[in-house]
Amino acid sequence: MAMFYLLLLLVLVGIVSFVLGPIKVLRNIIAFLGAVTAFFYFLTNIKPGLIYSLNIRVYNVHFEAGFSSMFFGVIITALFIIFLIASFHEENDGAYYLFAYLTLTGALAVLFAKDLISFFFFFETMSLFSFLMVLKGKSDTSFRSAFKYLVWSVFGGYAFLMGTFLKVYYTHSVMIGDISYLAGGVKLLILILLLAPFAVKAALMPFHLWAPDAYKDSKDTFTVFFSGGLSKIGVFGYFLVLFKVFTEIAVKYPYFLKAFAWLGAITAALSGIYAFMQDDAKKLLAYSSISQLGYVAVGFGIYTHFSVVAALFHALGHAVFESLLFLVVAGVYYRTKTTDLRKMGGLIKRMPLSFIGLLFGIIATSGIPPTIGFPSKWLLYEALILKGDLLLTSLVFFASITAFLYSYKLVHGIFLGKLHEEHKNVKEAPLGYAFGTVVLLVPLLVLGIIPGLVIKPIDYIVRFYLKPELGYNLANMNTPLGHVNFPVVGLVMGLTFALSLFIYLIAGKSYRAEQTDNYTATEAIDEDFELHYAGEFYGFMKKAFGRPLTWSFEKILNAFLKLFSFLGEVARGFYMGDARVYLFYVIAFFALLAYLMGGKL
Amino acid sequence: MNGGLLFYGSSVFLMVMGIFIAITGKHLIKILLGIDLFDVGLNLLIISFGYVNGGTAPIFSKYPHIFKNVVDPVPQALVLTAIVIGVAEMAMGLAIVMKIKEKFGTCNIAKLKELKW
Amino acid sequence: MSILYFFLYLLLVTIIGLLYMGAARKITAHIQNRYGPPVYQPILDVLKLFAKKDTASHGIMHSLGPVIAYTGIAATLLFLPLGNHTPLLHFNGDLFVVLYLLVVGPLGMALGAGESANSNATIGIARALSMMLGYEIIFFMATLPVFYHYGTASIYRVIQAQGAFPDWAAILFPISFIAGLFALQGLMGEKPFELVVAPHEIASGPMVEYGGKYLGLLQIWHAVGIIVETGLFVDIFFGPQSILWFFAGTFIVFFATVIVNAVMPRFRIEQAVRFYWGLPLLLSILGILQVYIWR
Amino acid sequence: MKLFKFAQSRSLWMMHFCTGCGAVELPPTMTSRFDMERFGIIPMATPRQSDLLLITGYLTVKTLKRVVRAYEQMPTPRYVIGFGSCTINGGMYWDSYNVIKKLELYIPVDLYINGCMPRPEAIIDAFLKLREMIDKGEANAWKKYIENYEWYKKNQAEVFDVEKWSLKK
Amino acid sequence: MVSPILVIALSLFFAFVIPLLGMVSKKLPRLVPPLAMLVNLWILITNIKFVSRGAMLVTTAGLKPPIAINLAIDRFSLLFVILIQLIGLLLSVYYLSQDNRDQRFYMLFLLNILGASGIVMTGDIFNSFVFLEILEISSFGLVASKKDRKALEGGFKYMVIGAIGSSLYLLGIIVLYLTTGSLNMAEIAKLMPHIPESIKLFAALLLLAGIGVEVELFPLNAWAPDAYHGAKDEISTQLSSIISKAGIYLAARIFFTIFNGFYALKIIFYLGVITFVIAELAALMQKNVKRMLAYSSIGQMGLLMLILSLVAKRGDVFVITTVILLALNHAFGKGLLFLSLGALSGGNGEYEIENLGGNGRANPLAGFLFTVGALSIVGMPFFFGFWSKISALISLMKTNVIYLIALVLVISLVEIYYYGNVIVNLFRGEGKKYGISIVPAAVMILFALFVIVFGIWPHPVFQIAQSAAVSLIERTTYISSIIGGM
Repeated sequence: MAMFYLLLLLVLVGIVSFVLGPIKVLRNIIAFLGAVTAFFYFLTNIKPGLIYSLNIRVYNVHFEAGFSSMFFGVIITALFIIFLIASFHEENDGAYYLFAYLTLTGALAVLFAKDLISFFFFFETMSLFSFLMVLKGKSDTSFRSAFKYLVWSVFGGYAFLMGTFLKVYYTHSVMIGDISYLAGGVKLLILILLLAPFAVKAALMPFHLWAPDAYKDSKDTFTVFFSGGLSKIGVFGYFLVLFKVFTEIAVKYPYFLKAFAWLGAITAALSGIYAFMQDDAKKLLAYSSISQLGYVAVGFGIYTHFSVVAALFHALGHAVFESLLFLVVAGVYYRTKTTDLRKMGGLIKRMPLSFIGLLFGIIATSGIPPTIGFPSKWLLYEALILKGDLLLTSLVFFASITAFLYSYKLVHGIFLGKLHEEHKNVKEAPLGYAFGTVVLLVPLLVLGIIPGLVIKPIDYIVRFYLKPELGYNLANMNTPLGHVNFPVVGLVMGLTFALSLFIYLIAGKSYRAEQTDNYTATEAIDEDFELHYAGEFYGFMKKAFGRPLTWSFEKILNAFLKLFSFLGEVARGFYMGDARVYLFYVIAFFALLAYLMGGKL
Repeated sequence: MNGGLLFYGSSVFLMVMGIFIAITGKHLIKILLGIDLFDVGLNLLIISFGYVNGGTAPIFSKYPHIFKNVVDPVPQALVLTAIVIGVAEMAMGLAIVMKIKEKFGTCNIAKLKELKW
Repeated sequence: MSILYFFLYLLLVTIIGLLYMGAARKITAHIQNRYGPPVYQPILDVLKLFAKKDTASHGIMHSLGPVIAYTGIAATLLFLPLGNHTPLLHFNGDLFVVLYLLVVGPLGMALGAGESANSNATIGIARALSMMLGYEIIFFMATLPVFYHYGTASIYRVIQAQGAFPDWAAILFPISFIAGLFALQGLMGEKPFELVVAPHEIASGPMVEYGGKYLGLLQIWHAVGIIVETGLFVDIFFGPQSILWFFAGTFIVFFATVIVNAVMPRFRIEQAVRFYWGLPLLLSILGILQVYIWR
Repeated sequence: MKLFKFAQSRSLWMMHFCTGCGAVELPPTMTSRFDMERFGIIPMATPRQSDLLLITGYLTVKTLKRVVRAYEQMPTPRYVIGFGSCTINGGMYWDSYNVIKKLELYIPVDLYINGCMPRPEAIIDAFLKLREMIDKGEANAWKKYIENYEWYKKNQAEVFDVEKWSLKK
Repeated sequence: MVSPILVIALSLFFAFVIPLLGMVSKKLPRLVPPLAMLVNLWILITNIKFVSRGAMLVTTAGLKPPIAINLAIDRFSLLFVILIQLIGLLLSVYYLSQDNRDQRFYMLFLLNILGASGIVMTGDIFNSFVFLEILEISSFGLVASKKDRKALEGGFKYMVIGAIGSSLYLLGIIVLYLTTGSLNMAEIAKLMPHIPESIKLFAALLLLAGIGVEVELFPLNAWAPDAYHGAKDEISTQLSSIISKAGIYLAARIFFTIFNGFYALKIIFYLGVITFVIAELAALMQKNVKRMLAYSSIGQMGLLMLILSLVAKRGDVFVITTVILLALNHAFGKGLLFLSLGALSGGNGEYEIENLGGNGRANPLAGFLFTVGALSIVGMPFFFGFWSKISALISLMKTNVIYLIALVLVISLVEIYYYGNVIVNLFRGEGKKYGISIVPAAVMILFALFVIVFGIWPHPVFQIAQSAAVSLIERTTYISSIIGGM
């Protein structure tokens, strides 16, 4: 019952905040309290193994809280609270919060759903209401991207439905049960169909076309929840399908898993490259989010205990640092009303806290030791080498190199470089954003230094399906290949930093040079001299990649969609417009039928 | 059922002629007339089904007990209503054609092509 | 006691690094048949730089840039076993820790240079990071077969696993060794790939706004960097060495890169990246295939 | 500290402001024939990194602005060597309207090398002379610039718009 | 017990009273239709309890069934009659707000509703032909009532096809009469096994012609896009919600009760599939929203007929419940779409997507209602359409026609594409504002309420649909309760 009350609570809070729409303050308080109570209710009452089924005469909806749903549920609800706090600064109407709450309800319900039809029902609810949230985006292109997102997620939903019906047809049970005992190729088809919506949600390569636009055009604070939280449903789906629905996949279809891993690696690499080609901060972060989710797909593709723990840990990491980055960019947008890297610059002087947030965010994105990004990347590489496919490891390494490129471009574009005239008196990001940044920084560092805290629950989930091999305790992790003591790595970095700071301090003093006091071959420069080199930051890389950069999956898809419009033309052609022709149709139809049935007459 | 070739032949001929006119007609009223011809042919066909060679109307008050060659009355009743309905159809059709002439200015069906595809 | 041991160790490596740089200038001078400065010249340069009275700084991040750079390289040094001489911490981290710490240096310097709001600096950093797309991949793919062959990711155990001269990794995996050399040239930022600090094109790249003590720190960072990078290469490919033979090995490798540096012109940035995706990539893939077949 | 003084004299990073005809003398001094690098002197790209400024010829109003800006961008202690007679008294352009007659008025100069474009040997001599002066601690012309900063600025103001060109300290 | 025959009698009476009232004052005729509908509904509701088991027989002129024309109403037909009267009532209330109607329009409207409810209630085949004719002629009139070029053209095309279709329907009846000797549906159903196979097929084909026109199957629905496109919005609503529902009832009654669902249904199956595919693809290419909705309506009808034709195969209750659900969803969803489109375009008939841009933002209520209608038709969760679509797919699976599920899903993806395209366009940029008076708004909100309320809690509607489906399945009880005498 607890699950049903939780969902009911969320829906009620949504409706109440819609009704209280105009009274801003009251609505915000109610919305915030609702989210917090939901979070704590979730923690206290939802125990794994809780079963509950609701009979609505037509179908009965089954809920079951597993460990993985607990894990993802906590992440999504926490991110929802951070999103909510930050969104109070934007002026949103009541409907915005209603849709937000209904999206969250859909997401949590998907985590709990036990039978496939209700799974589809809640998945569709989540897609519909997040579509409406994206529709409320800020720019005029948000309509086009919202529409693209809807069509893609409904495509995923329908593939899932098709898979469900195939499954029910062959196994006569609607529950999420094992299908590996089925004979023949049908179980591969069911597997692919069931996996499709989650590949769409977690923006795996061929299905990622909606993600950059949707993340860019939705409201900034919502992107925090959208990319951090909702993509976790995709990851949950991977876990669900690859472990619960198809238990002996490693035995029956190892090549499918290998292809899945390669697809994840290609996603990571290609979206990394697209990321550092973008000039818009949010689009860059969107591609970076897709790239990070590519690693998670690789982790699941390898299908060993190490790699799945690495994938889940990286999913958690992604939730933390991706939402941190989006939150900071949202704060910057709130102050400077632009996300275009070319127009920003030098904001470190005006927004130091945001700079620190973004700095640690990009350190985590590129997986540098003291932060949360490193343990999962480290474990992923260990798993890849243990599995033995070195070419895949190199592709994943290439993808993580692109992480350095686009994260530096982001930090340089926004915070470093010349402070533009109009940003002279920009204040620090407001409290909502600052609070979220600080809150997200804590796990980013703590889990980077002592990953054991989170490895324990993750291992507990994966232990049920794969023989546990990863040796770990609070501080360090070891695999047959190598051993890392994370606190020591952090400590060493701190120590050496202190040392070099000491060297820096004993040397002579330095004076604060003014912005125009810059080496420009001794030319005098004044304020509007464009010193900020952010646009076309890696322009020369376009020449390095050359033509392959112009190929895009979108062109192939559009060519395929042409087929539909051709068929449409043909179908439309029947209705000529002349009554006599219609009459001719009727008579010809009967003549034909009579002829066909002639034998039987 | 033995109305003989004449009736069946002529009604089928009428129906085929009606359809032919309706399909190839240029003028709206010609099409309507084609449809009407089809109806007439149909009615004739129905009547001829109920025809008994040499049979008389089954009125029992005057000849209470003649049962042999009595014509089947039901198709005739049906045809009555069918004819009335045909009239109603034609009335509505011609009303529409009048309005089309008024609005389109022509009765040529080729011009009635505003709604297509 | 180990803290003092750690400072001494770092100082020693810095001085050796500076001597390497002096030797490099001496070698290039003699190649251009002139005498060239005394070998200890870089030490003097560093002392002079630290003696500078006041230097311009463009903000906290600008001044912290070199500090983070030096932190990165110092931390990497600690995790790197020099020959079979075991430093403090190599047990707590393996190849990936070293690889990722190696990146902290350039990233720190990049952050600092970015703050200096000078377009030359930013172009320099853009080149540095794009170059990483080239050499970092080849370096990783070159070292991967070795680690895979010996079935461990910890550098120290790789050193122990390699026997005496005939079964060094360089001999067992010649193709990867050559690819590694190509990568090392880029890693060290030597002439054909010296795009980051191209004095003629972008006025010494990221260092354009750094003077005095910042430049001193960056010089030390570069010095330690030489030892670490060549040391990593030697550890992986040349097996167990005593501390002396280890430094001899690093000098030989360094000598090779300096010679190439003295005579080669400089690539354009896209040429450099494309070069890396050509022959070296092919070699490293062959190296990996070799591991599969041979093992 | 004596060691620092020794280091400062032995490693001078030079930035030559190649105006006038002196610039062509420098390549031979740098390359293998005369090899000034053996004295620890290497050419640097930016004023931030260099401590020695070589003025290799006559200065016009236009170039003086830039010289002053470069000079101010260099970290202290910094030294200036003036090449040729044009920096001493305007040389053969003594009567031209836009050539700077006395470099002394605008930036403090440690050392002059006379000769209408001194040969590399003379330049090497100058460097050795400068090295001695640093060792003996006499080469502190840069302190003069700081002490009577206004005087220099007044002189410069006569020649160019100081407000726009000089760096705000 | 008020005899349902009054429903027909009263409607006729009201229809012909209107001209008299018209002479008294301009305002009065508008009030007549809602009054008529209310009375009819009241009559029908009182009769519900008589239909709990088997069909209820209403004799006319005192004679026993096989001779006289009688009404045979079971739960299945009662459900449809109430649906038709209810939507008729809503539409007539909608017309209250428009005073530029001449009284003849109200007469046609009443005749139309009369025809529809007559078809659904009658137990006699020829009687159904007569009501079918009344229905078609009045709908020609209604379509052409806007008296502009498009409406007249649409009306004419509908008339040509409708006339031929109904004549063929008549021929079919005659063939049935000749072979079974009776005109009463139950009688024919009882004698059906004795009819030779080929005759049965020939009769079914001919009947299919008449019904095909009403139910818009592929070759016969050529008139539909033009009629929907030409007619005024309320008339299109009536076309899609009332007239096609009567067609569905007739198809179910004839092909299931009388023909006991034999292999002829295979033809409807293929026709349904072709209609569904062609209509939806054609809709994809439309620039004019009205015509797009027309094609979408035809597509939905195709899907409905597709599911209906499955009845013959397994004949279990679930498939028929799905048919009823689909019919309800189509009636209310599509009706809502047409009405809100009218409100969005301000009734001046420019339905191009471009110049509709931003209207959704300009008049938010109409925009919201249009979105609700579209989302329900497409089958989004929390809307009634979701349940009908899911049960449609389940029934497809139950009659193990698995590949068809894939086709239906792909086609509904196309559907979402073009509906989404319109919705997104509605809310982009700023459009023209059209005032909307309370009455039409209330009607539309009622439509929307049905879709949303039963979307969230579909239980009651399932209940009714199931019981109606049971009554259709029990063919023998239908026959016995009619022929077996009272």
